[in-house]
Amino acid sequence: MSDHTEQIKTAENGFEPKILVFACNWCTYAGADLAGLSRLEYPPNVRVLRVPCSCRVNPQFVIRAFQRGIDGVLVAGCHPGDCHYTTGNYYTRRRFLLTKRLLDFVGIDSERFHVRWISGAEGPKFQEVVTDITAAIKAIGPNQKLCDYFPTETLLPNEGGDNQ
Amino acid sequence: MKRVGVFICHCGTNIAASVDCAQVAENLKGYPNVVFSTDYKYMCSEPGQEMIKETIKREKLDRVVVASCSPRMHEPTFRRCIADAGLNPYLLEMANIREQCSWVHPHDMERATAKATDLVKMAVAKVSHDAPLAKSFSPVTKRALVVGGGIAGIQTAIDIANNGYQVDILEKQPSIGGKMAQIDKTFPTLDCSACILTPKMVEASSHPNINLITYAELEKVEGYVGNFDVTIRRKARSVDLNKCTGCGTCWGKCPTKVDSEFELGMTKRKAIFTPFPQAIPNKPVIDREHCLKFKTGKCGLCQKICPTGAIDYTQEDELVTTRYGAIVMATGYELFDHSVYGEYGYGKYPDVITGLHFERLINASGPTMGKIKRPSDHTEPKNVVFIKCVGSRDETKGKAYCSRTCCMYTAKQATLVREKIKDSNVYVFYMDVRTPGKGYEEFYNRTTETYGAHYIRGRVSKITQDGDKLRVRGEDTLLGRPVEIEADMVVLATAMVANADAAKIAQLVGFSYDKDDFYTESHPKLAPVETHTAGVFLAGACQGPKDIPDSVAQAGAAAVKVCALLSKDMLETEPITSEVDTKTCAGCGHCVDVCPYHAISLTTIEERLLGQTITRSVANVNTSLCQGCGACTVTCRSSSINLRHFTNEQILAEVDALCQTIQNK
Amino acid sequence: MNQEAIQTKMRQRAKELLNSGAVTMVLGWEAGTFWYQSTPILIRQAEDADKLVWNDFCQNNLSKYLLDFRFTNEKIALFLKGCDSRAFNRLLQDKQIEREKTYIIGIPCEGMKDHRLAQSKNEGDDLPLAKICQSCRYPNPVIYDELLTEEVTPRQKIVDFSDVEAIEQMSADERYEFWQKEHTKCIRCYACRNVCPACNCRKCIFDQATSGWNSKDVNASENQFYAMTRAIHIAGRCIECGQCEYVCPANIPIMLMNKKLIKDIDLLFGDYDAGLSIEGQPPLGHFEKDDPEEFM
Amino acid sequence: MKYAYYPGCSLDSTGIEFNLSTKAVCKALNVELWEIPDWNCCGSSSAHVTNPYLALGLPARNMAIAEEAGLDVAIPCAACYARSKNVELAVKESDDTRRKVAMMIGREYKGESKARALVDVFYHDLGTEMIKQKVQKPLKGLKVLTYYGCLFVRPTKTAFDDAENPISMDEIMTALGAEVMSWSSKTECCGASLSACKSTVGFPMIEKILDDAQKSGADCIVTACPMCMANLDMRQEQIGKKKGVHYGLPVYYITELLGIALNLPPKSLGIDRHFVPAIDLLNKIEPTTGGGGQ
Repeated sequence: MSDHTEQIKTAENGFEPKILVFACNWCTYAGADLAGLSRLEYPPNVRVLRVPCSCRVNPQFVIRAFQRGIDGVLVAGCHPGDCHYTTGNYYTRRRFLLTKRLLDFVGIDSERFHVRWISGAEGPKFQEVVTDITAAIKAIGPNQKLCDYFPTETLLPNEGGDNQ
Repeated sequence: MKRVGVFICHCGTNIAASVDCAQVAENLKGYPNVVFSTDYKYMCSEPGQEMIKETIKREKLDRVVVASCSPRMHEPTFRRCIADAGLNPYLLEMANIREQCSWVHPHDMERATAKATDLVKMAVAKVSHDAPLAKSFSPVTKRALVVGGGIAGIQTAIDIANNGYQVDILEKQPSIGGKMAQIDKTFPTLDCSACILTPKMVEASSHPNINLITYAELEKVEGYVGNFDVTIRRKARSVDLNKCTGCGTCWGKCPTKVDSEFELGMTKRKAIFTPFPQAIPNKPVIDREHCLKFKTGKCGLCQKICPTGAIDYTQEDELVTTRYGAIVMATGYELFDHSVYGEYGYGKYPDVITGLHFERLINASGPTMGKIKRPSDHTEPKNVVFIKCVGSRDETKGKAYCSRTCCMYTAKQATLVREKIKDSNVYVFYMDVRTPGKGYEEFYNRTTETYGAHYIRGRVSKITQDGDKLRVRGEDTLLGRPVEIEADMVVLATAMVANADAAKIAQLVGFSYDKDDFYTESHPKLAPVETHTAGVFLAGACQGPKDIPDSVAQAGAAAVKVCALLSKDMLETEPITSEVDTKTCAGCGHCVDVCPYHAISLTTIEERLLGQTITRSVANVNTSLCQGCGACTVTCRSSSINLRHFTNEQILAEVDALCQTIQNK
Repeated sequence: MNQEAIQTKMRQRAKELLNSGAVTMVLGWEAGTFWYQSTPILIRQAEDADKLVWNDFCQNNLSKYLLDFRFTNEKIALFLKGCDSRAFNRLLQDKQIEREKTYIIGIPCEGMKDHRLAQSKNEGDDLPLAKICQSCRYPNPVIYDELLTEEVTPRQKIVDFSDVEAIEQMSADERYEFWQKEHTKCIRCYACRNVCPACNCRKCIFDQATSGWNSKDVNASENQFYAMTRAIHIAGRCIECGQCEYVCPANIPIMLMNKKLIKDIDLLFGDYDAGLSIEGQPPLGHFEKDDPEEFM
Repeated sequence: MKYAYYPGCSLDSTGIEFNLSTKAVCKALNVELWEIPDWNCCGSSSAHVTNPYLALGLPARNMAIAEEAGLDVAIPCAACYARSKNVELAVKESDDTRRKVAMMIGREYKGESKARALVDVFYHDLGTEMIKQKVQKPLKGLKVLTYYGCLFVRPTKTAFDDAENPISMDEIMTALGAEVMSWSSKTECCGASLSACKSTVGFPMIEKILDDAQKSGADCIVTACPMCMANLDMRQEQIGKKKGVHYGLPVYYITELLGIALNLPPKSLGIDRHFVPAIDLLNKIEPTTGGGGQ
């Protein structure tokens, strides 16, 4: 079946990056909803993955996303001090200050990975951050790094090893 | 094989206008684990939910994905819907194809549909790993704690107590009463503040369900809604409350005089003192900083002359831990420190005073027995100038917000000056006059028309001391010319700001506060007295500047929220908590320290190894404390601790599902 | 005190401890199959103590072997150099070993020789110190019950990050090419993990097939996932002992990535040397309210 | 302690005594002044009325010459100081402005050499302690009022002292042994050019300041700005006559009184060139027994 979401990855007819956003449920996800309520348009390149808190995002998820060929990743949560779980994003900040530098060190282009604090009231900021990141990644083309491997049998929802 | 049902909602035209819902449903047919995929105009409507329930039964679905609006809105609705059809409510995932898709990509049907399809695929990948979960229950302690003994705190406590629940009022000062006790008359009815406050204070002190804890501070707060373990530091009063009758011989004879904080330093109080005559409890406290006995070891006069032997210098601070079901923050406000304003003399001119200062002057039990006198030479002022918005609505040196109450109390004070001092002249410099309450506008009109206060629309640019007079120079924007007044006294309506320790207390109890340190309500319109932290409520000016009527109204609201909570015996707690796989946990304990709720502890388990029984330590999660943030899951390098409903496998599946759609790189 | 003297003292102390019953086992090194390799040995009888050696190639860190005796009540004596003692503290901090079940004999270390270079030389030729030993800042054991000799002066005061900076100077693509080339050599034998004192999980996610983190396929992408994940896991825990590089059959510069994270942790959160003391939390286990802010 | 020196047009004409006293005092305090060769007018208010870039270009040229010599610029006059400080901040804040100004004046001014008001140099760089040691004839018995005017203290971006209650001149005068009286017109505007072009507005402003000064019981006024000097000293008789009052309040430049305290002859400081006679008041200073500051 022709997969409707097929992206023909050639720069000529306009490469459209696919960007994964890890959004914390209490702030950034609410901010994204607010952007929707206020009808603030932004390019349809981002896909939001909701997590309870930005401290739930394991740097290994980010490496996994690049491994599977994503073009850009954004981890976004509440501003330090406003975390619904009081101290969650302080750990996020420490972990991703290091992860960002490690990804740089390994050669992932710095435009492809971002971490931002976006509160539940900052709908316009969500729009602005997403638009800027999409433009920056669109300029540097699809991600070729870390992702030259596609498992034939993935651990997807079919019979893969899902443990209850 | 999982049997996932996918339901794409049109939401009328909200989604269908820019996402081809039928096409999305079509795209999901044949997708791994999807056995049923359809779209419908209003999934959340009665017929919509009915259709889901029938499909679950007919197709024997074991998991459901609804692609519609934000889960923050309708996740509970659809959880209840599938529960009605016999499915565990947690075998549901939602794809947000409205707020985060159709509404923000209105002009690109093709790519919005492609995005919607991706989002639904991610949801299917996640739901395939969902496990059935059951809500757990934790007991509710039927006792509330009200932090702050001002009018808001007192009213909240009375309303809770009248519902039959035990309430403790925790007050930092030696007596309850708060700022309202310092005020003379209250707008708009001009009835005297003490007359309406003291009865409430007495009611609070004599109410069987209310327990006053004064001269005490919050030390530590642990636990969660229904079970807050609060440690209070009862500072040593050096007076035994049971023995003391409040007869006053001690503070009558005490030799040491200290500036009275209650009277803003305008009169003295003794080292052993009650803040004001109508104080409740009307029992003194020894100010150990100034008391000679504590400073030099001499004196000890009060102990000698106390008829009931209530004085006890050896008293120590006492830490008391009690369990509460709910906490109401009613810690009130402070006044903005106007000494940052060079224009008004940096706070050095003695006759430039604040509104609260003025309240003490006109108060019958105040330092001047109600006579308005100039602090510099104690003469009666003729020309009195009021300046509004000092620190409010001023982003450069003060606060950006409007403090709501200054217009009304300045009008009241202007009226009182005109009333108390014959042929006095009153000038009020203002930007706007805001009278938003019942009877407020009429009160303001009476101030200008009946009492003849001169309202000058303009800012004061400078006050200079000119001999014993104050030269107030400003501008009258309506006349378009500068104005200069020789004033005897200037009263500044300074902004209401959060207490200096407001942020510290918020962090102690564990709820958020805004950039001005006012406490953040859960929702400004729909949940003004709740906070994001379950079980913690707000009342009064600590949530933002407000006057007495609004504070009392909020107090009532907070009280009802508390009673709703305490009326339950058991509290349902969200089952999205962490769980430990003891097979792989090495007991390193690093997860214990990252948990904000101290929900994880190391316990020992027994195990057969190489023919012997050994004991080893592993992590253990207290599911009633765990709030499901997930910090521990990343700290654990062996992934031995996982978060139900947001497991590592689920998030990896979502990432893989999304990246699967760009496989043909 | 030269190596000979230390060796005799080692043997003598081992005998005394075993004979007195103070310990039931002694962990040390014995002569290896090649002159440039000494292999760890576990002796229970006093007479086996004569097998103990102390030479330029006693590089293996003995504290990690204690993990095999975690649930026994063996009382073990072991010889610890400066780096080994930091490894010991690491295992203590992770609650994987119990201090009372051990007796530590500290050996201030003059530095081991470069065993790779030795392979192309004959015994007795002079050899430079191993790269990792040249930049050693803690030759003297930080935890011990007794010391065999007097302390030695550290060879370096500060960590030399020039090799890390060399990579940082490269462009993104050059860096990617560099690591791509290195990680295609990896055969995922996990020797680096097995020898590392910071890696002490009961069951490593790379051994749990069902954890879904990583498949068993050996290719550049999965190897890089393994390398980067392990680097993050031991961030703030690596004691720069260089054992990972020492045992890597493919000569992959694993320490480069670890030192990069050490450099950034020192830069971002203040200097931190893992394994010096067991108080407090490693850098990623706690936070400061005023940590550097780059994500506003 | 070496500074480029920018006297400005007033100090070559109406404010000659400010120039004389500044040079004399700086020599006595061994502060080396290197007068900017071929300095041009700073443009004052006429430039920024006509064209904003002209107002930046004129002072930029002087500052650029000083920058090439690697020196900060000591500027006595308040207007010149304000104009120069403005261009210093403008070129530092925006590269575009820096390029435009450089194109106009044909040389680069990066904003590295700073514009410093003379009083700011005395107060912050020299410091009242050092000045106090150098005093040989303390001004004991002299009651002075310090008058800052506006451009030294406003706008806050270019000011070097507090806008509402500046204290630098007060503390220097106290160091010189004078008694600084308090009054409310420290930072009131003297009306600047209004006293010439719109005297109905200008004169009352001066009158208010002089009345306030008289009421404070002081002997004289100290200022550091030639424009304020012109309005308070030159117009004093004229305004007094209109009101039928004789103020008789000598107005000194701070450098003049500093010179007197350093025992320099009044004529060398230019004190004989005032409109309101200012020499006789100096006899009021009580002779000191020993030499040197207390």
